[in-house]
Amino acid sequence: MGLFLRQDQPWRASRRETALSGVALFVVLMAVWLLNSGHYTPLIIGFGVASSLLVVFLSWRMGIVDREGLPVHLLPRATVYAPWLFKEIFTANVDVAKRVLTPFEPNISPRLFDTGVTQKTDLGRVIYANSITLTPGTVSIGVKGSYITVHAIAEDVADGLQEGEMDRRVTWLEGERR
Amino acid sequence: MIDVIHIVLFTFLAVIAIAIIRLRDLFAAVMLMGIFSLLSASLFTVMDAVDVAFTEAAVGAGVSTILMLATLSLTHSSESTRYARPRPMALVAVVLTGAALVYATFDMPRYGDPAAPIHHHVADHYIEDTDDEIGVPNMVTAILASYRGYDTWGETAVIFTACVGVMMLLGGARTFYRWRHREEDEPEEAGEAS
Amino acid sequence: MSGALVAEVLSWAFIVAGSVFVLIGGIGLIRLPDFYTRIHAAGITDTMGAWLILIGLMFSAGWTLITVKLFMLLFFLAATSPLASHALAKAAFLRGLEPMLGRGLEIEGDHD
Amino acid sequence: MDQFGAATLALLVCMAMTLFRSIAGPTVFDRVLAVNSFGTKTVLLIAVYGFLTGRPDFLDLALVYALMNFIGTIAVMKFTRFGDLAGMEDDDEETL
Repeated sequence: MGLFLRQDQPWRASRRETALSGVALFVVLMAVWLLNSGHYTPLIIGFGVASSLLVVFLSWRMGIVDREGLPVHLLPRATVYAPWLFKEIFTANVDVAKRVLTPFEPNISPRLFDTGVTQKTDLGRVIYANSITLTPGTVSIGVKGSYITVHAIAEDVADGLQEGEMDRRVTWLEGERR
Repeated sequence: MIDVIHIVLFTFLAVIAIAIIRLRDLFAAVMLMGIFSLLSASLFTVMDAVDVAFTEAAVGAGVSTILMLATLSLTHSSESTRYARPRPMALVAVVLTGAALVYATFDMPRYGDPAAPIHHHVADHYIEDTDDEIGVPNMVTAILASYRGYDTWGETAVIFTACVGVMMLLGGARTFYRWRHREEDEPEEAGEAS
Repeated sequence: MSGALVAEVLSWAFIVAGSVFVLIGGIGLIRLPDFYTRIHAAGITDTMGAWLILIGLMFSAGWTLITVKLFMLLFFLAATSPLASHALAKAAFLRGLEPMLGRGLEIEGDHD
Repeated sequence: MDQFGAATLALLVCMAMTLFRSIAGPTVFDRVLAVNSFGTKTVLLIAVYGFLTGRPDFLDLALVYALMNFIGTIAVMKFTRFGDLAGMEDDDEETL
Protein backbone atom coordinates (compact mmCIF):
# COMPACT_ATOMS: atom_id res chain seq x y z
CA MET A 1 0.00 0.00 0.00
CA GLY A 2 2.45 2.60 1.16
CA LEU A 3 4.90 1.30 -1.39
CA PHE A 4 4.11 3.85 -4.08
CA LEU A 5 2.91 6.75 -1.97
CA ARG A 6 6.25 8.15 -0.86
CA GLN A 7 6.87 10.32 -3.90
CA ASP A 8 5.79 13.68 -2.41
CA GLN A 9 8.41 14.20 0.26
CA PRO A 10 10.12 17.59 0.46
CA TRP A 11 13.71 16.51 -0.13
CA ARG A 12 12.86 14.72 -3.33
CA ALA A 13 13.98 15.91 -6.73
CA SER A 14 11.59 16.92 -9.48
CA ARG A 15 9.84 14.23 -11.47
CA ARG A 16 11.81 14.85 -14.66
CA GLU A 17 15.16 14.77 -12.89
CA THR A 18 14.17 11.57 -11.07
CA ALA A 19 13.16 9.90 -14.31
CA LEU A 20 16.37 10.88 -16.10
CA SER A 21 18.55 9.82 -13.19
CA GLY A 22 16.62 6.57 -12.86
CA VAL A 23 17.30 5.72 -16.49
CA ALA A 24 20.95 6.67 -16.10
CA LEU A 25 21.22 4.50 -12.97
CA PHE A 26 19.67 1.57 -14.82
CA VAL A 27 22.11 1.98 -17.71
CA VAL A 28 25.09 2.11 -15.35
CA LEU A 29 23.95 -0.93 -13.35
CA MET A 30 23.27 -2.91 -16.51
CA ALA A 31 26.71 -1.99 -17.89
CA VAL A 32 28.31 -3.19 -14.65
CA TRP A 33 26.37 -6.44 -14.89
CA LEU A 34 27.26 -7.09 -18.53
CA LEU A 35 30.93 -6.26 -18.07
CA ASN A 36 31.25 -8.41 -14.97
CA SER A 37 29.26 -11.41 -16.16
CA GLY A 38 30.87 -12.48 -19.40
CA HIS A 39 27.99 -14.93 -20.03
CA TYR A 40 25.52 -13.66 -22.59
CA THR A 41 22.58 -16.07 -22.58
CA PRO A 42 18.95 -14.87 -22.34
CA LEU A 43 18.57 -16.36 -18.83
CA ILE A 44 21.60 -14.59 -17.37
CA ILE A 45 20.86 -11.26 -19.07
CA GLY A 46 17.27 -11.58 -17.83
CA PHE A 47 18.57 -11.94 -14.28
CA GLY A 48 20.67 -8.82 -14.86
CA VAL A 49 17.70 -6.76 -16.06
CA ALA A 50 15.59 -7.98 -13.14
CA SER A 51 18.23 -7.12 -10.51
CA SER A 52 18.97 -3.73 -12.04
CA LEU A 53 15.28 -2.86 -12.08
CA LEU A 54 14.94 -3.99 -8.47
CA VAL A 55 17.87 -1.80 -7.40
CA VAL A 56 16.51 1.22 -9.29
CA PHE A 57 13.12 0.69 -7.67
CA LEU A 58 14.57 0.38 -4.18
CA SER A 59 16.75 3.48 -4.65
CA TRP A 60 13.77 5.40 -5.97
CA ARG A 61 11.74 4.35 -2.95
CA MET A 62 14.56 5.51 -0.67
CA GLY A 63 14.44 8.88 -2.43
CA ILE A 64 18.07 8.84 -3.54
CA VAL A 65 17.55 8.82 -7.31
CA ASP A 66 18.59 12.34 -8.27
CA ARG A 67 21.50 14.26 -9.77
CA GLU A 68 23.37 14.07 -6.50
CA GLY A 69 23.18 10.29 -6.38
CA LEU A 70 24.50 9.81 -9.89
CA PRO A 71 26.16 12.99 -11.11
CA VAL A 72 26.25 12.21 -14.81
CA HIS A 73 26.04 15.92 -15.64
CA LEU A 74 29.56 16.41 -14.24
CA LEU A 75 31.08 13.85 -16.58
CA PRO A 76 32.36 16.17 -19.34
CA ARG A 77 34.19 18.47 -16.93
CA ALA A 78 35.35 15.53 -14.81
CA THR A 79 37.39 14.30 -17.77
CA VAL A 80 39.41 17.51 -17.45
CA TYR A 81 39.51 17.52 -13.65
CA ALA A 82 40.53 13.85 -13.16
CA PRO A 83 43.92 14.02 -14.97
CA TRP A 84 44.85 17.16 -13.02
CA LEU A 85 43.86 15.40 -9.79
CA PHE A 86 45.94 12.34 -10.77
CA LYS A 87 48.97 14.52 -11.38
CA GLU A 88 48.42 16.28 -8.08
CA ILE A 89 48.04 12.96 -6.22
CA PHE A 90 51.22 11.65 -7.80
CA THR A 91 53.34 14.62 -6.75
CA ALA A 92 51.79 14.56 -3.28
CA ASN A 93 52.60 10.83 -3.00
CA VAL A 94 56.23 11.38 -3.88
CA ASP A 95 56.39 14.27 -1.42
CA VAL A 96 54.88 12.31 1.48
CA ALA A 97 57.01 9.27 0.63
CA LYS A 98 60.13 11.44 0.93
CA ARG A 99 58.92 12.76 4.28
CA VAL A 100 58.27 9.25 5.56
CA LEU A 101 61.66 7.99 4.45
CA THR A 102 63.70 10.87 5.89
CA PRO A 103 66.46 9.25 7.97
CA PHE A 104 66.42 9.34 11.78
CA GLU A 105 63.06 11.08 12.12
CA PRO A 106 60.16 11.58 9.69
CA ASN A 107 60.27 15.11 8.30
CA ILE A 108 56.82 16.22 9.41
CA SER A 109 55.22 19.17 11.15
CA PRO A 110 51.48 18.44 11.29
CA ARG A 111 49.01 21.30 10.99
CA LEU A 112 45.29 21.50 11.71
CA PHE A 113 43.44 24.35 10.01
CA ASP A 114 40.18 25.46 8.43
CA THR A 115 40.07 26.25 4.75
CA GLY A 116 37.23 28.06 3.04
CA VAL A 117 35.16 26.48 0.27
CA THR A 118 33.58 28.34 -2.64
CA GLN A 119 31.37 25.51 -3.93
CA LYS A 120 27.65 26.15 -3.81
CA THR A 121 26.23 22.64 -3.78
CA ASP A 122 26.72 19.84 -1.25
CA LEU A 123 27.92 17.66 -4.11
CA GLY A 124 30.70 20.12 -4.94
CA ARG A 125 31.78 20.28 -1.31
CA VAL A 126 31.84 16.49 -1.09
CA ILE A 127 34.00 16.30 -4.21
CA TYR A 128 36.36 18.92 -2.80
CA ALA A 129 36.61 17.23 0.61
CA ASN A 130 37.20 13.86 -1.04
CA SER A 131 39.86 15.31 -3.34
CA ILE A 132 41.61 16.72 -0.27
CA THR A 133 41.49 13.35 1.47
CA LEU A 134 42.54 11.45 -1.63
CA THR A 135 45.68 13.55 -1.88
CA PRO A 136 48.15 12.07 0.62
CA GLY A 137 49.42 14.68 3.05
CA THR A 138 46.02 16.26 3.60
CA VAL A 139 42.94 14.70 5.20
CA SER A 140 39.65 16.51 5.65
CA ILE A 141 38.29 15.78 9.09
CA GLY A 142 35.12 17.82 9.08
CA VAL A 143 32.90 19.68 6.64
CA LYS A 144 30.87 22.43 8.24
CA GLY A 145 29.04 25.09 6.29
CA SER A 146 31.50 27.08 4.20
CA TYR A 147 34.76 25.69 5.52
CA ILE A 148 36.53 22.36 5.79
CA THR A 149 38.74 21.33 8.69
CA VAL A 150 41.92 19.80 7.31
CA HIS A 151 44.82 17.94 8.88
CA ALA A 152 48.03 18.36 6.89
CA ILE A 153 51.24 16.45 7.41
CA ALA A 154 53.50 19.51 7.05
CA GLU A 155 53.39 23.26 6.91
CA ASP A 156 54.20 23.68 3.23
CA VAL A 157 51.58 21.06 2.30
CA ALA A 158 49.04 23.12 4.24
CA ASP A 159 50.16 26.31 2.50
CA GLY A 160 49.92 24.58 -0.87
CA LEU A 161 46.31 23.64 -0.20
CA GLN A 162 45.40 27.10 1.06
CA GLU A 163 46.55 28.68 -2.19
CA GLY A 164 43.22 27.31 -3.36
CA GLU A 165 43.90 25.93 -6.82
CA MET A 166 42.03 22.70 -6.04
CA ASP A 167 39.12 24.71 -4.63
CA ARG A 168 38.89 26.77 -7.84
CA ARG A 169 39.03 23.68 -10.02
CA VAL A 170 36.29 21.89 -8.10
CA THR A 171 34.10 25.01 -8.28
CA TRP A 172 34.67 25.04 -12.01
CA LEU A 173 33.85 21.32 -12.16
CA GLU A 174 30.61 21.92 -10.30
CA GLY A 175 29.46 24.35 -12.99
CA GLU A 176 26.99 27.21 -12.71
CA ARG A 177 23.66 25.44 -12.62
CA ARG A 178 21.86 24.89 -9.32
CA MET B 1 55.97 -18.99 -4.32
CA ILE B 2 52.52 -20.37 -3.52
CA ASP B 3 53.95 -22.22 -0.54
CA VAL B 4 55.53 -19.01 0.68
CA ILE B 5 52.14 -17.29 0.55
CA HIS B 6 50.54 -20.18 2.46
CA ILE B 7 53.19 -20.16 5.16
CA VAL B 8 53.17 -16.38 5.59
CA LEU B 9 49.38 -16.17 5.76
CA PHE B 10 49.21 -19.02 8.29
CA THR B 11 51.89 -17.30 10.38
CA PHE B 12 49.84 -14.10 10.35
CA LEU B 13 46.82 -16.11 11.49
CA ALA B 14 48.74 -17.56 14.41
CA VAL B 15 50.13 -14.15 15.38
CA ILE B 16 46.66 -12.58 15.34
CA ALA B 17 45.17 -15.45 17.33
CA ILE B 18 47.80 -15.02 20.05
CA ALA B 19 47.32 -11.25 20.03
CA ILE B 20 43.55 -11.65 20.42
CA ILE B 21 44.05 -13.91 23.43
CA ARG B 22 46.49 -11.52 25.07
CA LEU B 23 44.58 -8.27 24.48
CA ARG B 24 42.40 -6.96 27.31
CA ASP B 25 40.74 -4.30 25.18
CA LEU B 26 37.74 -6.05 23.64
CA PHE B 27 37.22 -3.45 20.92
CA ALA B 28 40.76 -4.06 19.70
CA ALA B 29 40.09 -7.80 19.85
CA VAL B 30 37.05 -7.35 17.61
CA MET B 31 39.14 -5.36 15.13
CA LEU B 32 41.73 -8.13 15.10
CA MET B 33 38.98 -10.68 14.52
CA GLY B 34 38.09 -8.65 11.42
CA ILE B 35 41.66 -9.02 10.19
CA PHE B 36 41.51 -12.71 11.09
CA SER B 37 38.45 -13.14 8.87
CA LEU B 38 40.08 -11.25 6.00
CA LEU B 39 43.13 -13.47 6.31
CA SER B 40 41.14 -16.70 6.39
CA ALA B 41 39.21 -15.48 3.37
CA SER B 42 42.50 -14.89 1.52
CA LEU B 43 43.60 -18.39 2.54
CA PHE B 44 40.36 -19.87 1.19
CA THR B 45 41.00 -18.01 -2.05
CA VAL B 46 44.56 -19.26 -2.24
CA MET B 47 43.24 -22.80 -1.71
CA ASP B 48 40.70 -22.39 -4.55
CA ALA B 49 37.61 -22.34 -2.31
CA VAL B 50 36.39 -19.10 -3.86
CA ASP B 51 32.75 -19.50 -2.82
CA VAL B 52 33.67 -20.14 0.81
CA ALA B 53 35.90 -17.08 0.64
CA PHE B 54 32.95 -14.98 -0.54
CA THR B 55 30.94 -16.12 2.46
CA GLU B 56 33.82 -15.59 4.86
CA ALA B 57 34.35 -12.05 3.59
CA ALA B 58 30.68 -11.15 3.89
CA VAL B 59 29.84 -12.94 7.13
CA GLY B 60 33.16 -13.05 8.94
CA ALA B 61 34.60 -9.65 8.16
CA GLY B 62 31.30 -7.85 7.73
CA VAL B 63 28.34 -9.11 9.69
CA SER B 64 29.99 -10.77 12.66
CA THR B 65 32.20 -7.71 13.31
CA ILE B 66 29.09 -5.57 13.40
CA LEU B 67 27.28 -8.00 15.70
CA MET B 68 30.21 -8.08 18.10
CA LEU B 69 30.45 -4.28 18.09
CA ALA B 70 26.73 -4.11 18.80
CA THR B 71 27.27 -6.44 21.74
CA LEU B 72 30.15 -4.30 22.96
CA SER B 73 28.04 -1.16 22.82
CA LEU B 74 25.61 -2.86 25.19
CA THR B 75 28.29 -4.14 27.57
CA HIS B 76 31.79 -3.03 28.56
CA SER B 77 34.60 -2.77 26.08
CA SER B 78 37.35 -4.11 28.30
CA GLU B 79 37.73 -7.61 29.62
CA SER B 80 37.37 -8.02 33.37
CA THR B 81 40.84 -8.86 34.64
CA ARG B 82 40.05 -11.62 37.04
CA TYR B 83 42.72 -14.23 36.51
CA ALA B 84 41.74 -17.81 37.14
CA ARG B 85 44.39 -19.93 38.79
CA PRO B 86 46.13 -22.26 36.35
CA ARG B 87 44.45 -25.62 35.84
CA PRO B 88 46.76 -28.31 34.49
CA MET B 89 43.92 -30.77 33.82
CA ALA B 90 42.26 -28.32 31.44
CA LEU B 91 45.50 -27.93 29.53
CA VAL B 92 45.88 -31.70 29.27
CA ALA B 93 42.29 -32.06 28.01
CA VAL B 94 42.80 -29.37 25.36
CA VAL B 95 46.11 -30.86 24.20
CA LEU B 96 44.60 -34.37 23.99
CA THR B 97 41.59 -33.17 22.01
CA GLY B 98 43.84 -31.25 19.65
CA ALA B 99 46.09 -34.25 19.19
CA ALA B 100 43.08 -36.46 18.44
CA LEU B 101 41.84 -33.99 15.84
CA VAL B 102 45.27 -33.74 14.21
CA TYR B 103 45.47 -37.57 14.22
CA ALA B 104 42.08 -37.72 12.51
CA THR B 105 43.34 -35.55 9.67
CA PHE B 106 45.78 -38.34 8.67
CA ASP B 107 42.77 -40.36 7.48
CA MET B 108 41.54 -37.52 5.30
CA PRO B 109 42.26 -37.65 1.58
CA ARG B 110 45.21 -35.61 0.36
CA TYR B 111 44.42 -31.92 -0.32
CA GLY B 112 43.07 -31.62 -3.85
CA ASP B 113 43.06 -35.39 -4.46
CA PRO B 114 40.70 -36.11 -7.39
CA ALA B 115 40.07 -39.67 -6.10
CA ALA B 116 38.66 -38.44 -2.79
CA PRO B 117 35.20 -39.84 -1.93
CA ILE B 118 33.67 -36.36 -1.80
CA HIS B 119 34.29 -36.02 -5.53
CA HIS B 120 32.52 -39.27 -6.45
CA HIS B 121 29.05 -39.15 -4.94
CA VAL B 122 26.89 -36.75 -6.95
CA ALA B 123 29.64 -34.35 -7.89
CA ASP B 124 30.21 -35.99 -11.28
CA HIS B 125 26.58 -35.53 -12.16
CA TYR B 126 26.67 -31.86 -11.16
CA ILE B 127 29.87 -31.21 -13.06
CA GLU B 128 28.69 -32.87 -16.25
CA ASP B 129 25.04 -31.88 -16.40
CA THR B 130 24.69 -28.50 -14.71
CA ASP B 131 25.13 -26.64 -17.95
CA ASP B 132 22.35 -28.57 -19.73
CA GLU B 133 19.95 -28.92 -16.84
CA ILE B 134 20.13 -25.49 -15.20
CA GLY B 135 22.09 -23.21 -17.50
CA VAL B 136 23.77 -21.21 -14.73
CA PRO B 137 27.52 -20.79 -15.25
CA ASN B 138 28.49 -21.02 -11.56
CA MET B 139 28.09 -24.62 -10.44
CA VAL B 140 27.88 -23.84 -6.73
CA THR B 141 25.08 -21.38 -7.39
CA ALA B 142 23.27 -23.99 -9.46
CA ILE B 143 23.54 -26.57 -6.68
CA LEU B 144 22.44 -24.18 -3.96
CA ALA B 145 19.65 -22.42 -5.80
CA SER B 146 18.32 -25.21 -7.99
CA TYR B 147 19.32 -28.77 -7.08
CA ARG B 148 18.93 -27.97 -3.39
CA GLY B 149 16.50 -25.12 -3.87
CA TYR B 150 14.05 -26.02 -1.09
CA ASP B 151 16.89 -26.53 1.35
CA THR B 152 18.31 -23.10 0.57
CA TRP B 153 14.85 -21.58 0.78
CA GLY B 154 14.43 -22.96 4.30
CA GLU B 155 17.88 -21.73 5.30
CA THR B 156 17.14 -18.27 4.00
CA ALA B 157 13.92 -18.17 6.01
CA VAL B 158 15.79 -19.21 9.15
CA ILE B 159 18.53 -16.61 8.62
CA PHE B 160 16.01 -13.89 7.88
CA THR B 161 14.08 -14.70 11.06
CA ALA B 162 17.26 -14.74 13.11
CA CYS B 163 18.33 -11.41 11.59
CA VAL B 164 15.01 -9.76 12.43
CA GLY B 165 15.21 -11.16 15.96
CA VAL B 166 18.74 -9.87 16.49
CA MET B 167 17.87 -6.43 15.15
CA MET B 168 14.86 -6.18 17.44
CA LEU B 169 16.90 -7.30 20.45
CA LEU B 170 19.92 -5.09 19.80
CA GLY B 171 18.85 -1.82 18.23
CA GLY B 172 15.14 -2.14 17.75
CA ALA B 173 13.79 -0.11 20.62
CA ARG B 174 15.97 2.93 20.09
CA THR B 175 15.55 2.98 16.34
CA PHE B 176 11.82 2.54 16.67
CA TYR B 177 11.65 5.42 19.15
CA ARG B 178 13.55 7.71 16.81
CA TRP B 179 11.34 6.71 13.96
CA ARG B 180 8.21 7.54 15.94
CA HIS B 181 9.72 10.80 17.07
CA ARG B 182 10.57 11.76 13.51
CA GLU B 183 7.05 11.04 12.28
CA GLU B 184 5.77 13.51 14.85
CA ASP B 185 8.30 16.17 13.92
CA GLU B 186 7.94 15.96 10.21
CA PRO B 187 4.98 18.29 9.56
CA GLU B 188 6.82 21.19 11.25
CA GLU B 189 9.99 20.68 9.24
CA ALA B 190 8.04 20.45 6.01
CA GLY B 191 6.25 23.68 6.92
CA GLU B 192 9.52 25.50 7.49
CA ALA B 193 11.04 24.24 4.27
CA SER B 194 8.23 25.31 1.99
CA MET C 1 55.74 -9.07 -30.87
CA SER C 2 57.27 -5.75 -29.89
CA GLY C 3 53.84 -4.59 -28.70
CA ALA C 4 53.70 -7.51 -26.29
CA LEU C 5 57.22 -6.71 -25.14
CA VAL C 6 56.30 -3.08 -24.48
CA ALA C 7 53.24 -4.21 -22.50
CA GLU C 8 55.39 -6.60 -20.48
CA VAL C 9 57.96 -3.90 -19.69
CA LEU C 10 55.25 -1.42 -18.74
CA SER C 11 53.59 -4.04 -16.56
CA TRP C 12 56.89 -4.67 -14.78
CA ALA C 13 57.56 -0.98 -14.29
CA PHE C 14 54.13 -0.14 -12.94
CA ILE C 15 53.89 -3.15 -10.63
CA VAL C 16 57.35 -2.62 -9.16
CA ALA C 17 56.67 1.10 -8.67
CA GLY C 18 53.36 0.24 -7.01
CA SER C 19 55.07 -2.28 -4.74
CA VAL C 20 57.56 0.37 -3.68
CA PHE C 21 54.74 2.77 -2.79
CA VAL C 22 52.93 -0.01 -0.90
CA LEU C 23 56.07 -0.66 1.10
CA ILE C 24 56.60 3.04 1.82
CA GLY C 25 53.01 3.22 3.06
CA GLY C 26 53.69 0.28 5.37
CA ILE C 27 56.88 1.86 6.67
CA GLY C 28 55.00 5.09 7.28
CA LEU C 29 52.31 3.21 9.17
CA ILE C 30 54.99 2.03 11.58
CA ARG C 31 57.25 5.07 11.65
CA LEU C 32 54.92 8.03 11.90
CA PRO C 33 54.22 9.24 15.42
CA ASP C 34 50.46 9.66 15.78
CA PHE C 35 47.15 8.49 14.37
CA TYR C 36 46.43 11.46 12.11
CA THR C 37 49.83 11.31 10.44
CA ARG C 38 49.46 7.55 9.96
CA ILE C 39 46.32 8.21 7.92
CA HIS C 40 48.55 9.96 5.38
CA ALA C 41 50.79 6.91 5.20
CA ALA C 42 47.81 4.62 4.68
CA GLY C 43 46.76 7.06 1.99
CA ILE C 44 49.96 6.36 0.05
CA THR C 45 49.16 2.64 -0.04
CA ASP C 46 45.52 3.28 -0.91
CA THR C 47 46.22 5.68 -3.77
CA MET C 48 49.49 5.29 -5.65
CA GLY C 49 50.37 1.82 -4.39
CA ALA C 50 47.04 0.25 -5.27
CA TRP C 51 46.57 2.19 -8.49
CA LEU C 52 50.01 1.51 -9.95
CA ILE C 53 49.73 -2.21 -9.19
CA LEU C 54 46.27 -2.38 -10.78
CA ILE C 55 47.47 -0.43 -13.85
CA GLY C 56 50.40 -2.83 -14.14
CA LEU C 57 47.99 -5.77 -14.00
CA MET C 58 45.93 -4.10 -16.73
CA PHE C 59 48.96 -3.95 -19.04
CA SER C 60 49.55 -7.61 -18.33
CA ALA C 61 45.93 -8.57 -19.06
CA GLY C 62 45.62 -6.73 -22.36
CA TRP C 63 42.31 -5.78 -23.96
CA THR C 64 39.97 -8.21 -22.21
CA LEU C 65 37.07 -8.12 -19.77
CA ILE C 66 39.67 -8.59 -17.05
CA THR C 67 41.01 -5.12 -17.76
CA VAL C 68 37.50 -3.75 -17.39
CA LYS C 69 37.17 -5.48 -14.02
CA LEU C 70 40.54 -4.13 -12.91
CA PHE C 71 39.43 -0.66 -13.93
CA MET C 72 36.23 -1.11 -11.92
CA LEU C 73 38.30 -2.23 -8.93
CA LEU C 74 40.47 0.86 -9.33
CA PHE C 75 37.40 3.06 -9.49
CA PHE C 76 35.85 1.50 -6.37
CA LEU C 77 39.08 1.83 -4.41
CA ALA C 78 39.50 5.45 -5.51
CA ALA C 79 35.91 6.26 -4.58
CA THR C 80 35.77 4.49 -1.23
CA SER C 81 39.21 4.95 0.32
CA PRO C 82 38.91 8.75 0.91
CA LEU C 83 35.45 8.27 2.42
CA ALA C 84 36.77 5.64 4.82
CA SER C 85 39.77 7.82 5.76
CA HIS C 86 37.52 10.82 6.28
CA ALA C 87 35.07 8.83 8.44
CA LEU C 88 37.98 7.55 10.53
CA ALA C 89 39.59 10.95 11.02
CA LYS C 90 36.27 12.61 11.78
CA ALA C 91 35.27 9.95 14.30
CA ALA C 92 38.65 10.20 16.02
CA PHE C 93 38.48 14.00 16.10
CA LEU C 94 34.95 14.07 17.48
CA ARG C 95 35.94 11.53 20.09
CA GLY C 96 38.52 14.05 21.27
CA LEU C 97 41.72 12.42 20.05
CA GLU C 98 44.16 15.33 19.97
CA PRO C 99 46.36 15.56 16.88
CA MET C 100 50.04 16.06 17.50
CA LEU C 101 50.92 19.42 15.99
CA GLY C 102 54.10 21.23 15.05
CA ARG C 103 57.52 19.70 15.28
CA GLY C 104 57.17 18.27 18.76
CA LEU C 105 57.86 14.68 17.86
CA GLU C 106 58.74 13.92 21.45
CA ILE C 107 55.17 14.49 22.68
CA GLU C 108 54.07 10.96 21.92
CA GLY C 109 57.32 9.13 21.61
CA ASP C 110 56.17 5.67 20.54
CA HIS C 111 58.11 5.82 17.28
CA ASP C 112 61.46 4.18 16.79
CA MET D 1 59.83 -15.12 -10.30
CA ASP D 2 58.05 -12.48 -12.26
CA GLN D 3 56.62 -9.07 -11.46
CA PHE D 4 53.58 -10.62 -9.77
CA GLY D 5 55.80 -12.49 -7.35
CA ALA D 6 57.58 -9.24 -6.49
CA ALA D 7 54.27 -7.49 -5.86
CA THR D 8 53.07 -10.43 -3.73
CA LEU D 9 56.19 -10.26 -1.57
CA ALA D 10 55.84 -6.49 -1.15
CA LEU D 11 52.19 -6.90 -0.16
CA LEU D 12 52.99 -9.64 2.35
CA VAL D 13 55.72 -7.53 3.96
CA CYS D 14 53.38 -4.55 4.11
CA MET D 15 50.66 -6.77 5.61
CA ALA D 16 53.09 -7.72 8.37
CA MET D 17 53.74 -4.04 9.09
CA THR D 18 50.01 -3.32 9.19
CA LEU D 19 49.58 -6.27 11.51
CA PHE D 20 52.18 -4.78 13.82
CA ARG D 21 50.27 -1.51 13.88
CA SER D 22 46.96 -3.27 14.54
CA ILE D 23 48.43 -5.10 17.53
CA ALA D 24 50.58 -2.28 18.90
CA GLY D 25 48.41 0.68 17.90
CA PRO D 26 47.91 2.76 21.02
CA THR D 27 44.45 4.06 20.18
CA VAL D 28 41.33 2.34 18.94
CA PHE D 29 41.44 4.34 15.73
CA ASP D 30 44.93 3.10 14.88
CA ARG D 31 43.52 -0.39 14.92
CA VAL D 32 40.55 0.51 12.73
CA LEU D 33 42.92 2.23 10.32
CA ALA D 34 45.05 -0.92 10.30
CA VAL D 35 42.02 -3.11 9.57
CA ASN D 36 40.98 -0.84 6.71
CA SER D 37 44.48 -0.75 5.31
CA PHE D 38 44.78 -4.51 5.71
CA GLY D 39 41.56 -4.91 3.74
CA THR D 40 42.96 -2.86 0.85
CA LYS D 41 46.07 -5.02 0.83
CA THR D 42 43.95 -8.18 0.85
CA VAL D 43 42.11 -6.90 -2.21
CA LEU D 44 45.40 -6.24 -3.97
CA LEU D 45 46.85 -9.58 -2.88
CA ILE D 46 43.89 -11.49 -4.31
CA ALA D 47 44.05 -9.54 -7.57
CA VAL D 48 47.79 -10.16 -7.91
CA TYR D 49 47.46 -13.80 -6.83
CA GLY D 50 45.06 -14.46 -9.69
CA PHE D 51 47.70 -13.27 -12.15
CA LEU D 52 50.45 -15.14 -10.32
CA THR D 53 48.69 -18.46 -10.87
CA GLY D 54 47.58 -17.52 -14.38
CA ARG D 55 43.86 -17.56 -13.56
CA PRO D 56 42.68 -13.96 -13.15
CA ASP D 57 39.12 -15.06 -12.32
CA PHE D 58 39.50 -14.09 -8.69
CA LEU D 59 38.94 -10.43 -9.53
CA ASP D 60 35.25 -10.75 -8.72
CA LEU D 61 36.24 -11.68 -5.22
CA ALA D 62 38.57 -8.69 -5.04
CA LEU D 63 35.69 -6.43 -6.11
CA VAL D 64 33.44 -7.83 -3.38
CA TYR D 65 36.20 -7.38 -0.81
CA ALA D 66 36.79 -3.77 -1.82
CA LEU D 67 33.12 -2.96 -1.25
CA MET D 68 32.82 -5.05 1.94
CA ASN D 69 35.89 -3.39 3.39
CA PHE D 70 34.43 0.06 2.83
CA ILE D 71 31.03 -0.83 4.29
CA GLY D 72 32.73 -2.47 7.26
CA THR D 73 34.83 0.61 8.03
CA ILE D 74 31.84 2.93 7.80
CA ALA D 75 29.80 0.62 10.04
CA VAL D 76 32.59 0.45 12.63
CA MET D 77 32.90 4.24 12.60
CA LYS D 78 29.16 4.66 13.08
CA PHE D 79 29.35 2.29 16.01
CA THR D 80 32.22 4.07 17.67
CA ARG D 81 30.39 7.38 17.30
CA PHE D 82 26.78 6.47 17.99
CA GLY D 83 26.79 2.92 19.34
CA ASP D 84 24.08 2.19 16.83
CA LEU D 85 23.89 1.74 13.07
CA ALA D 86 20.81 3.94 12.82
CA GLY D 87 22.37 6.89 14.61
CA MET D 88 22.56 9.89 12.36
CA GLU D 89 20.20 12.69 13.29
CA ASP D 90 21.60 13.37 16.74
CA ASP D 91 24.41 15.69 15.84
CA ASP D 92 23.56 16.95 12.40
CA GLU D 93 23.99 20.56 13.43
CA GLU D 94 27.38 20.35 15.06
CA THR D 95 29.18 18.06 12.66
CA LEU D 96 27.76 18.21 9.15
